[in-house]
Amino acid sequence: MRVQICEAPFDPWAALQAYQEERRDDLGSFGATAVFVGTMRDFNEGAEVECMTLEHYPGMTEKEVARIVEQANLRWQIIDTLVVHRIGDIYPTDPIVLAAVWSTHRGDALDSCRHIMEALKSRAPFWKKESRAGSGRWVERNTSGYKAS
Amino acid sequence: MRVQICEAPFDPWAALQAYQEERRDDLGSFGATAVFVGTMRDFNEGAEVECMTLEHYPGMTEKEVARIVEQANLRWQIIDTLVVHRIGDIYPTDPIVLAAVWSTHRGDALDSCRHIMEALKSRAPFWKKESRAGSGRWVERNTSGYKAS
Amino acid sequence: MSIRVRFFAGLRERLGRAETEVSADEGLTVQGVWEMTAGGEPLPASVLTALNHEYVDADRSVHDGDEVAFFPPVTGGQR
Amino acid sequence: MSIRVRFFAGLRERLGRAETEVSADEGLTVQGVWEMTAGGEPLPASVLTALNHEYVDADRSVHDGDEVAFFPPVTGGQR
Repeated sequence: MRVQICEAPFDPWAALQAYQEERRDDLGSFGATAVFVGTMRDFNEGAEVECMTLEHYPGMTEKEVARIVEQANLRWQIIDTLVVHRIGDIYPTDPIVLAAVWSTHRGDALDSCRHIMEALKSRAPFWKKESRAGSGRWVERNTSGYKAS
Repeated sequence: MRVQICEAPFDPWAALQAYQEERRDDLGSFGATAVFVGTMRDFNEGAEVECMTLEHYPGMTEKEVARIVEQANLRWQIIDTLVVHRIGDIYPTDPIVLAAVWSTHRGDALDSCRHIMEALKSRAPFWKKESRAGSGRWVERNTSGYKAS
Repeated sequence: MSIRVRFFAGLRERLGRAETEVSADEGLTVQGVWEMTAGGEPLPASVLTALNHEYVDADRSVHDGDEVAFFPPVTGGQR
Repeated sequence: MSIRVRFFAGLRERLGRAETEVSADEGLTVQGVWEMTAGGEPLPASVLTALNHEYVDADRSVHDGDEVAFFPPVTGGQR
Protein backbone atom coordinates (compact mmCIF):
# COMPACT_ATOMS: atom_id res chain seq x y z
CA MET A 1 0.00 0.00 0.00
CA ARG A 2 1.22 3.48 -0.77
CA VAL A 3 -0.43 6.75 0.23
CA GLN A 4 1.13 9.79 -1.35
CA ILE A 5 0.23 13.43 -0.69
CA CYS A 6 1.87 15.49 -3.39
CA GLU A 7 2.35 19.20 -3.84
CA ALA A 8 3.36 19.08 -7.51
CA PRO A 9 1.15 18.13 -10.45
CA PHE A 10 1.24 14.40 -11.20
CA ASP A 11 0.41 12.21 -14.17
CA PRO A 12 -1.85 9.41 -12.89
CA TRP A 13 -1.00 7.03 -15.76
CA ALA A 14 2.74 7.49 -15.26
CA ALA A 15 2.26 7.00 -11.51
CA LEU A 16 0.40 3.73 -12.12
CA GLN A 17 2.99 2.49 -14.58
CA ALA A 18 5.86 3.26 -12.21
CA TYR A 19 4.13 1.78 -9.16
CA GLN A 20 3.16 -1.43 -10.93
CA GLU A 21 6.67 -1.82 -12.31
CA GLU A 22 8.18 -1.23 -8.87
CA ARG A 23 5.83 -3.71 -7.21
CA ARG A 24 6.02 -6.31 -9.94
CA ASP A 25 7.25 -9.04 -7.59
CA ASP A 26 4.78 -8.25 -4.81
CA LEU A 27 1.70 -7.91 -6.96
CA GLY A 28 1.83 -11.64 -7.65
CA SER A 29 -0.99 -13.11 -9.58
CA PHE A 30 -3.34 -10.13 -9.74
CA GLY A 31 -6.02 -10.31 -12.39
CA ALA A 32 -7.95 -7.09 -11.89
CA THR A 33 -7.03 -3.45 -11.47
CA ALA A 34 -9.66 -0.78 -10.80
CA VAL A 35 -8.66 2.87 -10.97
CA PHE A 36 -10.41 6.14 -10.34
CA VAL A 37 -8.92 9.52 -11.22
CA GLY A 38 -10.56 12.79 -10.18
CA THR A 39 -9.54 15.81 -12.24
CA MET A 40 -10.17 19.50 -11.66
CA ARG A 41 -12.98 20.81 -13.82
CA ASP A 42 -13.24 24.45 -14.68
CA PHE A 43 -16.97 24.83 -14.20
CA ASN A 44 -18.52 25.26 -10.80
CA GLU A 45 -22.10 26.40 -10.59
CA GLY A 46 -21.73 28.47 -13.70
CA ALA A 47 -18.80 30.60 -12.59
CA GLU A 48 -15.34 29.82 -13.82
CA VAL A 49 -12.97 28.65 -11.15
CA GLU A 50 -9.48 29.81 -12.01
CA CYS A 51 -7.61 27.92 -9.33
CA MET A 52 -8.25 26.01 -6.18
CA THR A 53 -6.04 25.42 -3.19
CA LEU A 54 -6.22 22.17 -1.27
CA GLU A 55 -5.10 22.32 2.33
CA HIS A 56 -4.45 19.23 4.39
CA TYR A 57 -3.47 18.32 7.95
CA PRO A 58 0.07 16.96 7.71
CA GLY A 59 0.30 13.84 9.82
CA MET A 60 -3.42 13.22 10.20
CA THR A 61 -4.31 13.22 6.51
CA GLU A 62 -1.81 10.49 5.65
CA LYS A 63 -2.97 8.41 8.64
CA GLU A 64 -6.65 8.82 7.84
CA VAL A 65 -6.14 7.80 4.19
CA ALA A 66 -4.15 4.76 5.37
CA ARG A 67 -6.99 3.85 7.77
CA ILE A 68 -9.46 4.06 4.89
CA VAL A 69 -7.34 1.68 2.82
CA GLU A 70 -6.80 -0.68 5.77
CA GLN A 71 -10.54 -0.87 6.37
CA ALA A 72 -11.08 -1.68 2.69
CA ASN A 73 -8.51 -4.47 3.09
CA LEU A 74 -10.61 -6.02 5.86
CA ARG A 75 -13.73 -6.00 3.72
CA TRP A 76 -12.41 -6.99 0.30
CA GLN A 77 -9.68 -9.26 -1.00
CA ILE A 78 -7.05 -6.74 -2.06
CA ILE A 79 -3.49 -7.35 -3.21
CA ASP A 80 -2.25 -3.77 -3.27
CA THR A 81 -3.48 -0.16 -3.27
CA LEU A 82 -2.09 3.16 -4.46
CA VAL A 83 -3.64 6.47 -3.43
CA VAL A 84 -2.19 9.79 -4.62
CA HIS A 85 -3.80 13.08 -3.58
CA ARG A 86 -2.74 16.54 -4.66
CA ILE A 87 -2.50 19.45 -2.25
CA GLY A 88 -1.59 23.09 -2.88
CA ASP A 89 -2.59 25.21 -5.86
CA ILE A 90 -4.49 23.20 -8.46
CA TYR A 91 -5.55 24.41 -11.89
CA PRO A 92 -8.24 23.22 -14.33
CA THR A 93 -7.34 19.86 -15.94
CA ASP A 94 -4.90 19.00 -13.10
CA PRO A 95 -5.46 15.53 -11.65
CA ILE A 96 -6.53 15.82 -7.99
CA VAL A 97 -6.79 12.25 -6.78
CA LEU A 98 -5.89 8.76 -7.94
CA ALA A 99 -7.13 5.58 -6.23
CA ALA A 100 -6.04 2.22 -7.64
CA VAL A 101 -6.68 -1.29 -6.35
CA TRP A 102 -5.04 -4.49 -7.55
CA SER A 103 -6.97 -7.64 -6.76
CA THR A 104 -7.50 -11.22 -7.86
CA HIS A 105 -11.16 -10.55 -8.55
CA ARG A 106 -12.91 -7.96 -10.64
CA GLY A 107 -15.69 -7.36 -8.13
CA ASP A 108 -13.29 -6.80 -5.23
CA ALA A 109 -11.23 -4.32 -7.25
CA LEU A 110 -14.23 -2.29 -8.46
CA ASP A 111 -16.12 -2.29 -5.15
CA SER A 112 -13.14 -1.39 -3.00
CA CYS A 113 -11.98 1.35 -5.39
CA ARG A 114 -15.41 2.96 -5.22
CA HIS A 115 -15.51 2.61 -1.44
CA ILE A 116 -12.09 4.22 -1.03
CA MET A 117 -13.22 7.18 -3.15
CA GLU A 118 -16.40 7.60 -1.07
CA ALA A 119 -14.42 7.43 2.16
CA LEU A 120 -11.79 9.90 0.93
CA LYS A 121 -14.57 12.35 0.20
CA SER A 122 -16.32 12.00 3.53
CA ARG A 123 -13.44 11.42 5.95
CA ALA A 124 -10.01 12.47 4.65
CA PRO A 125 -8.91 15.88 6.03
CA PHE A 126 -8.62 18.03 2.91
CA TRP A 127 -10.14 21.48 2.48
CA LYS A 128 -10.68 23.29 -0.73
CA LYS A 129 -10.52 27.03 -1.35
CA GLU A 130 -11.65 28.19 -4.77
CA SER A 131 -10.41 31.32 -6.47
CA ARG A 132 -12.37 33.12 -9.13
CA ALA A 133 -11.87 36.66 -10.39
CA GLY A 134 -9.23 37.19 -7.74
CA SER A 135 -11.31 36.32 -4.67
CA GLY A 136 -11.17 33.08 -2.69
CA ARG A 137 -13.80 31.16 -0.78
CA TRP A 138 -13.67 27.97 1.23
CA VAL A 139 -15.92 25.22 0.00
CA GLU A 140 -17.59 23.44 2.88
CA ARG A 141 -19.61 20.98 0.86
CA ASN A 142 -18.61 18.83 -2.09
CA THR A 143 -20.05 20.80 -4.92
CA SER A 144 -17.54 21.44 -7.62
CA GLY A 145 -14.69 20.17 -9.73
CA TYR A 146 -16.33 16.97 -10.69
CA LYS A 147 -19.65 16.27 -9.13
CA ALA A 148 -20.00 13.60 -6.51
CA SER A 149 -22.86 11.74 -8.13
CA MET B 1 -14.89 6.50 -28.49
CA ARG B 2 -12.19 4.10 -29.55
CA VAL B 3 -12.41 0.31 -29.68
CA GLN B 4 -9.13 -1.41 -30.33
CA ILE B 5 -8.56 -5.12 -30.85
CA CYS B 6 -4.83 -5.72 -30.62
CA GLU B 7 -2.66 -8.70 -31.39
CA ALA B 8 0.46 -7.45 -29.63
CA PRO B 9 0.94 -6.97 -25.88
CA PHE B 10 -0.08 -3.49 -24.71
CA ASP B 11 0.66 -1.34 -21.69
CA PRO B 12 -2.70 -0.08 -20.37
CA TRP B 13 -1.18 2.94 -18.60
CA ALA B 14 0.72 4.04 -21.69
CA ALA B 15 -2.44 3.54 -23.78
CA LEU B 16 -4.43 5.74 -21.38
CA GLN B 17 -1.75 8.41 -21.35
CA ALA B 18 -1.53 8.49 -25.15
CA TYR B 19 -5.30 8.48 -25.66
CA GLN B 20 -5.94 11.24 -23.16
CA GLU B 21 -3.18 13.36 -24.67
CA GLU B 22 -4.53 12.80 -28.17
CA ARG B 23 -8.10 13.63 -27.12
CA ARG B 24 -7.15 16.58 -24.92
CA ASP B 25 -9.31 19.06 -26.85
CA ASP B 26 -12.33 16.75 -27.10
CA LEU B 27 -12.35 15.57 -23.53
CA GLY B 28 -13.39 19.06 -22.41
CA SER B 29 -14.20 19.52 -18.80
CA PHE B 30 -14.11 15.93 -17.60
CA GLY B 31 -13.77 15.47 -13.87
CA ALA B 32 -13.82 11.72 -13.46
CA THR B 33 -12.06 8.80 -15.09
CA ALA B 34 -12.85 5.19 -14.18
CA VAL B 35 -10.63 2.41 -15.49
CA PHE B 36 -10.66 -1.35 -15.32
CA VAL B 37 -7.75 -3.52 -16.46
CA GLY B 38 -8.02 -7.31 -16.63
CA THR B 39 -4.70 -9.14 -16.58
CA MET B 40 -3.90 -12.77 -17.26
CA ARG B 41 -3.34 -14.70 -14.07
CA ASP B 42 -1.31 -17.87 -14.05
CA PHE B 43 -3.53 -19.92 -11.79
CA ASN B 44 -6.66 -21.59 -13.04
CA GLU B 45 -8.31 -24.18 -10.85
CA GLY B 46 -4.99 -25.23 -9.44
CA ALA B 47 -3.27 -26.09 -12.70
CA GLU B 48 -0.79 -23.72 -14.18
CA VAL B 49 -1.88 -22.18 -17.43
CA GLU B 50 1.14 -21.53 -19.58
CA CYS B 51 -0.54 -19.58 -22.33
CA MET B 52 -3.97 -18.78 -23.59
CA THR B 53 -5.15 -17.90 -27.05
CA LEU B 54 -8.00 -15.48 -27.57
CA GLU B 55 -9.90 -15.84 -30.80
CA HIS B 56 -12.33 -13.21 -32.05
CA TYR B 57 -14.73 -12.71 -34.96
CA PRO B 58 -13.16 -9.94 -37.06
CA GLY B 59 -15.87 -7.52 -38.02
CA MET B 60 -18.48 -8.62 -35.51
CA THR B 61 -16.33 -8.27 -32.39
CA GLU B 62 -15.49 -4.61 -33.05
CA LYS B 63 -19.15 -3.86 -33.82
CA GLU B 64 -20.44 -5.64 -30.74
CA VAL B 65 -17.99 -3.81 -28.45
CA ALA B 66 -19.01 -0.51 -30.07
CA ARG B 67 -22.69 -1.39 -29.47
CA ILE B 68 -21.92 -2.07 -25.80
CA VAL B 69 -20.26 1.35 -25.48
CA GLU B 70 -23.09 3.10 -27.36
CA GLN B 71 -25.68 1.54 -25.07
CA ALA B 72 -23.68 2.76 -22.05
CA ASN B 73 -23.73 6.24 -23.61
CA LEU B 74 -27.52 6.16 -23.66
CA ARG B 75 -27.74 5.23 -20.01
CA TRP B 76 -24.97 7.33 -18.47
CA GLN B 77 -23.49 10.74 -19.10
CA ILE B 78 -20.20 9.85 -20.75
CA ILE B 79 -17.67 12.14 -22.42
CA ASP B 80 -15.41 9.50 -23.95
CA THR B 81 -14.55 5.80 -23.77
CA LEU B 82 -11.53 3.68 -24.63
CA VAL B 83 -11.70 -0.10 -24.86
CA VAL B 84 -8.64 -2.18 -25.75
CA HIS B 85 -8.89 -5.97 -25.96
CA ARG B 86 -6.05 -8.38 -26.66
CA ILE B 87 -6.40 -11.30 -29.03
CA GLY B 88 -3.90 -13.99 -30.00
CA ASP B 89 -1.42 -15.71 -27.70
CA ILE B 90 -1.47 -14.25 -24.20
CA TYR B 91 0.93 -15.09 -21.38
CA PRO B 92 0.66 -14.73 -17.59
CA THR B 93 0.88 -11.06 -16.46
CA ASP B 94 -0.16 -9.81 -19.93
CA PRO B 95 -2.99 -7.26 -19.82
CA ILE B 96 -6.07 -8.69 -21.58
CA VAL B 97 -8.60 -5.89 -21.50
CA LEU B 98 -8.74 -2.19 -20.68
CA ALA B 99 -12.01 -0.26 -20.32
CA ALA B 100 -11.83 3.45 -19.48
CA VAL B 101 -14.61 6.02 -19.21
CA TRP B 102 -14.21 9.80 -18.95
CA SER B 103 -17.18 11.61 -17.48
CA THR B 104 -18.22 14.76 -15.67
CA HIS B 105 -19.48 12.76 -12.73
CA ARG B 106 -17.84 10.14 -10.57
CA GLY B 107 -20.92 7.92 -10.39
CA ASP B 108 -21.42 7.87 -14.15
CA ALA B 109 -17.77 6.96 -14.75
CA LEU B 110 -17.72 4.13 -12.19
CA ASP B 111 -21.13 2.67 -13.05
CA SER B 112 -20.63 2.72 -16.81
CA CYS B 113 -17.11 1.26 -16.59
CA ARG B 114 -18.44 -1.66 -14.55
CA HIS B 115 -21.35 -2.12 -16.96
CA ILE B 116 -19.05 -2.16 -19.99
CA MET B 117 -16.92 -4.85 -18.33
CA GLU B 118 -19.98 -6.98 -17.54
CA ALA B 119 -21.26 -6.62 -21.09
CA LEU B 120 -17.87 -7.44 -22.64
CA LYS B 121 -17.87 -10.63 -20.64
CA SER B 122 -21.36 -11.74 -21.57
CA ARG B 123 -21.74 -10.46 -25.15
CA ALA B 124 -18.47 -9.68 -26.93
CA PRO B 125 -17.39 -12.48 -29.29
CA PHE B 126 -14.10 -13.66 -27.84
CA TRP B 127 -13.17 -17.26 -27.15
CA LYS B 128 -10.38 -18.49 -24.97
CA LYS B 129 -8.26 -21.58 -25.41
CA GLU B 130 -5.94 -22.44 -22.55
CA SER B 131 -2.70 -24.35 -22.91
CA ARG B 132 -1.11 -26.26 -20.11
CA ALA B 133 1.57 -28.90 -20.34
CA GLY B 134 1.35 -28.77 -24.11
CA SER B 135 -2.37 -29.48 -24.50
CA GLY B 136 -5.08 -26.97 -25.24
CA ARG B 137 -8.72 -26.76 -24.26
CA TRP B 138 -11.45 -24.27 -25.08
CA VAL B 139 -12.99 -22.54 -22.09
CA GLU B 140 -16.71 -22.23 -22.46
CA ARG B 141 -17.39 -20.48 -19.19
CA ASN B 142 -15.58 -17.60 -17.54
CA THR B 143 -13.57 -19.43 -14.98
CA SER B 144 -9.95 -18.45 -15.07
CA GLY B 145 -7.40 -15.69 -15.46
CA TYR B 146 -9.00 -13.34 -13.06
CA LYS B 147 -12.24 -14.43 -11.56
CA ALA B 148 -15.44 -12.72 -12.52
CA SER B 149 -16.67 -12.01 -9.02
CA MET C 1 -29.20 -17.21 -53.16
CA SER C 2 -25.75 -17.57 -51.65
CA ILE C 3 -24.93 -17.45 -47.93
CA ARG C 4 -21.52 -17.30 -46.29
CA VAL C 5 -21.31 -19.46 -43.17
CA ARG C 6 -18.67 -19.19 -40.44
CA PHE C 7 -17.78 -21.26 -37.38
CA PHE C 8 -15.59 -20.18 -34.47
CA ALA C 9 -13.47 -21.55 -31.65
CA GLY C 10 -14.31 -25.02 -30.28
CA LEU C 11 -17.21 -25.39 -32.69
CA ARG C 12 -14.91 -24.70 -35.64
CA GLU C 13 -12.49 -27.37 -34.44
CA ARG C 14 -15.21 -29.90 -33.74
CA LEU C 15 -16.87 -29.46 -37.15
CA GLY C 16 -13.49 -29.29 -38.84
CA ARG C 17 -14.35 -26.20 -40.86
CA ALA C 18 -14.00 -22.46 -40.37
CA GLU C 19 -16.15 -21.31 -43.21
CA THR C 20 -18.32 -22.47 -46.10
CA GLU C 21 -20.93 -21.23 -48.56
CA VAL C 22 -24.45 -22.53 -49.09
CA SER C 23 -26.76 -22.00 -52.02
CA ALA C 24 -30.48 -22.20 -51.34
CA ASP C 25 -33.88 -20.77 -52.17
CA GLU C 26 -35.31 -17.78 -50.30
CA GLY C 27 -37.09 -18.64 -47.04
CA LEU C 28 -34.12 -20.33 -45.40
CA THR C 29 -33.56 -19.56 -41.70
CA VAL C 30 -30.35 -19.47 -39.65
CA GLN C 31 -31.47 -22.81 -38.23
CA GLY C 32 -31.79 -24.13 -41.80
CA VAL C 33 -28.27 -22.95 -42.59
CA TRP C 34 -27.00 -24.96 -39.61
CA GLU C 35 -28.82 -28.05 -40.83
CA MET C 36 -27.24 -27.72 -44.27
CA THR C 37 -23.70 -27.30 -42.97
CA ALA C 38 -23.20 -29.07 -39.64
CA GLY C 39 -23.28 -32.67 -40.74
CA GLY C 40 -26.64 -33.69 -39.33
CA GLU C 41 -26.08 -32.69 -35.71
CA PRO C 42 -29.01 -30.71 -34.21
CA LEU C 43 -28.19 -27.09 -33.32
CA PRO C 44 -27.00 -27.20 -29.68
CA ALA C 45 -28.91 -24.87 -27.34
CA SER C 46 -25.61 -23.37 -26.19
CA VAL C 47 -24.50 -22.33 -29.68
CA LEU C 48 -24.87 -18.60 -30.42
CA THR C 49 -26.02 -17.39 -33.82
CA ALA C 50 -25.20 -14.16 -35.64
CA LEU C 51 -26.42 -12.69 -38.91
CA ASN C 52 -24.31 -10.03 -40.61
CA HIS C 53 -22.29 -9.41 -37.42
CA GLU C 54 -25.29 -9.13 -35.12
CA TYR C 55 -26.77 -11.62 -32.66
CA VAL C 56 -30.04 -13.10 -33.91
CA ASP C 57 -32.35 -15.96 -32.97
CA ALA C 58 -32.06 -19.09 -35.10
CA ASP C 59 -35.51 -18.59 -36.64
CA ARG C 60 -34.40 -15.45 -38.46
CA SER C 61 -34.63 -15.61 -42.27
CA VAL C 62 -31.48 -15.19 -44.32
CA HIS C 63 -31.08 -13.44 -47.66
CA ASP C 64 -28.71 -13.49 -50.59
CA GLY C 65 -25.24 -12.27 -49.62
CA ASP C 66 -25.80 -12.66 -45.87
CA GLU C 67 -23.10 -13.89 -43.51
CA VAL C 68 -24.25 -16.37 -40.86
CA ALA C 69 -22.03 -17.34 -37.92
CA PHE C 70 -22.24 -20.08 -35.29
CA PHE C 71 -20.12 -20.02 -32.16
CA PRO C 72 -19.85 -21.28 -28.57
CA PRO C 73 -20.65 -19.10 -25.52
CA VAL C 74 -18.27 -16.14 -25.43
CA THR C 75 -15.50 -15.80 -22.87
CA GLY C 76 -14.28 -12.27 -23.51
CA GLY C 77 -13.78 -9.21 -21.41
CA GLN C 78 -11.88 -10.73 -18.56
CA ARG C 79 -11.12 -13.86 -16.58
CA MET D 1 -0.38 19.72 31.39
CA SER D 2 0.28 21.22 28.00
CA ILE D 3 -1.86 20.73 24.90
CA ARG D 4 -1.08 21.73 21.31
CA VAL D 5 -4.13 23.10 19.48
CA ARG D 6 -4.51 23.46 15.72
CA PHE D 7 -7.10 25.05 13.43
CA PHE D 8 -7.49 24.46 9.69
CA ALA D 9 -8.93 26.03 6.55
CA GLY D 10 -11.86 28.46 6.91
CA LEU D 11 -11.88 28.04 10.69
CA ARG D 12 -8.21 29.00 10.88
CA GLU D 13 -8.88 32.13 8.88
CA ARG D 14 -11.97 33.09 10.86
CA LEU D 15 -10.27 32.66 14.22
CA GLY D 16 -7.11 34.28 12.91
CA ARG D 17 -4.82 31.57 14.27
CA ALA D 18 -3.35 28.33 12.96
CA GLU D 19 -2.04 26.94 16.21
CA THR D 20 -1.67 27.62 19.92
CA GLU D 21 -0.82 25.89 23.19
CA VAL D 22 -2.94 25.64 26.32
CA SER D 23 -1.88 24.75 29.84
CA ALA D 24 -4.52 23.21 32.07
CA ASP D 25 -5.20 20.65 34.79
CA GLU D 26 -6.07 17.04 33.97
CA GLY D 27 -9.76 16.44 33.25
CA LEU D 28 -10.00 18.86 30.34
CA THR D 29 -11.99 17.70 27.30
CA VAL D 30 -11.66 18.58 23.60
CA GLN D 31 -14.74 20.77 24.13
CA GLY D 32 -12.91 22.50 26.99
CA VAL D 33 -9.89 23.11 24.78
CA TRP D 34 -12.17 24.84 22.27
CA GLU D 35 -13.63 27.04 24.99
CA MET D 36 -10.14 28.10 26.11
CA THR D 37 -8.94 28.98 22.61
CA ALA D 38 -11.83 30.07 20.36
CA GLY D 39 -12.61 33.45 21.87
CA GLY D 40 -15.92 32.68 23.55
CA GLU D 41 -17.75 31.29 20.51
CA PRO D 42 -19.60 27.99 21.22
CA LEU D 43 -18.24 24.97 19.34
CA PRO D 44 -20.23 24.86 16.05
CA ALA D 45 -21.96 21.53 15.38
CA SER D 46 -20.31 21.40 11.96
CA VAL D 47 -16.75 21.63 13.29
CA LEU D 48 -14.85 18.33 13.33
CA THR D 49 -12.55 17.43 16.19
CA ALA D 50 -9.41 15.29 16.19
CA LEU D 51 -7.12 14.12 18.97
CA ASN D 52 -3.61 12.99 18.07
CA HIS D 53 -4.49 12.67 14.37
CA GLU D 54 -7.69 10.70 14.91
CA TYR D 55 -11.32 11.80 14.82
CA VAL D 56 -12.87 11.95 18.30
CA ASP D 57 -16.05 13.32 19.87
CA ALA D 58 -15.70 16.61 21.71
CA ASP D 59 -16.31 15.03 25.12
CA ARG D 60 -13.04 13.06 24.92
CA SER D 61 -10.51 13.88 27.68
CA VAL D 62 -7.12 15.23 26.72
CA HIS D 63 -3.77 14.51 28.33
CA ASP D 64 -0.37 16.13 28.59
CA GLY D 65 1.37 16.34 25.23
CA ASP D 66 -1.78 15.73 23.19
CA GLU D 67 -2.51 17.49 19.92
CA VAL D 68 -6.10 18.67 19.45
CA ALA D 69 -7.38 19.90 16.08
CA PHE D 70 -10.55 21.70 15.00
CA PHE D 71 -11.58 21.95 11.38
CA PRO D 72 -14.54 22.45 9.02
CA PRO D 73 -16.24 19.59 7.11
CA VAL D 74 -13.73 17.98 4.78
CA THR D 75 -13.89 18.34 0.99
CA GLY D 76 -11.24 15.91 -0.15
CA GLY D 77 -11.19 12.96 -2.43
CA GLN D 78 -12.48 14.53 -5.57
CA ARG D 79 -13.90 17.54 -7.40
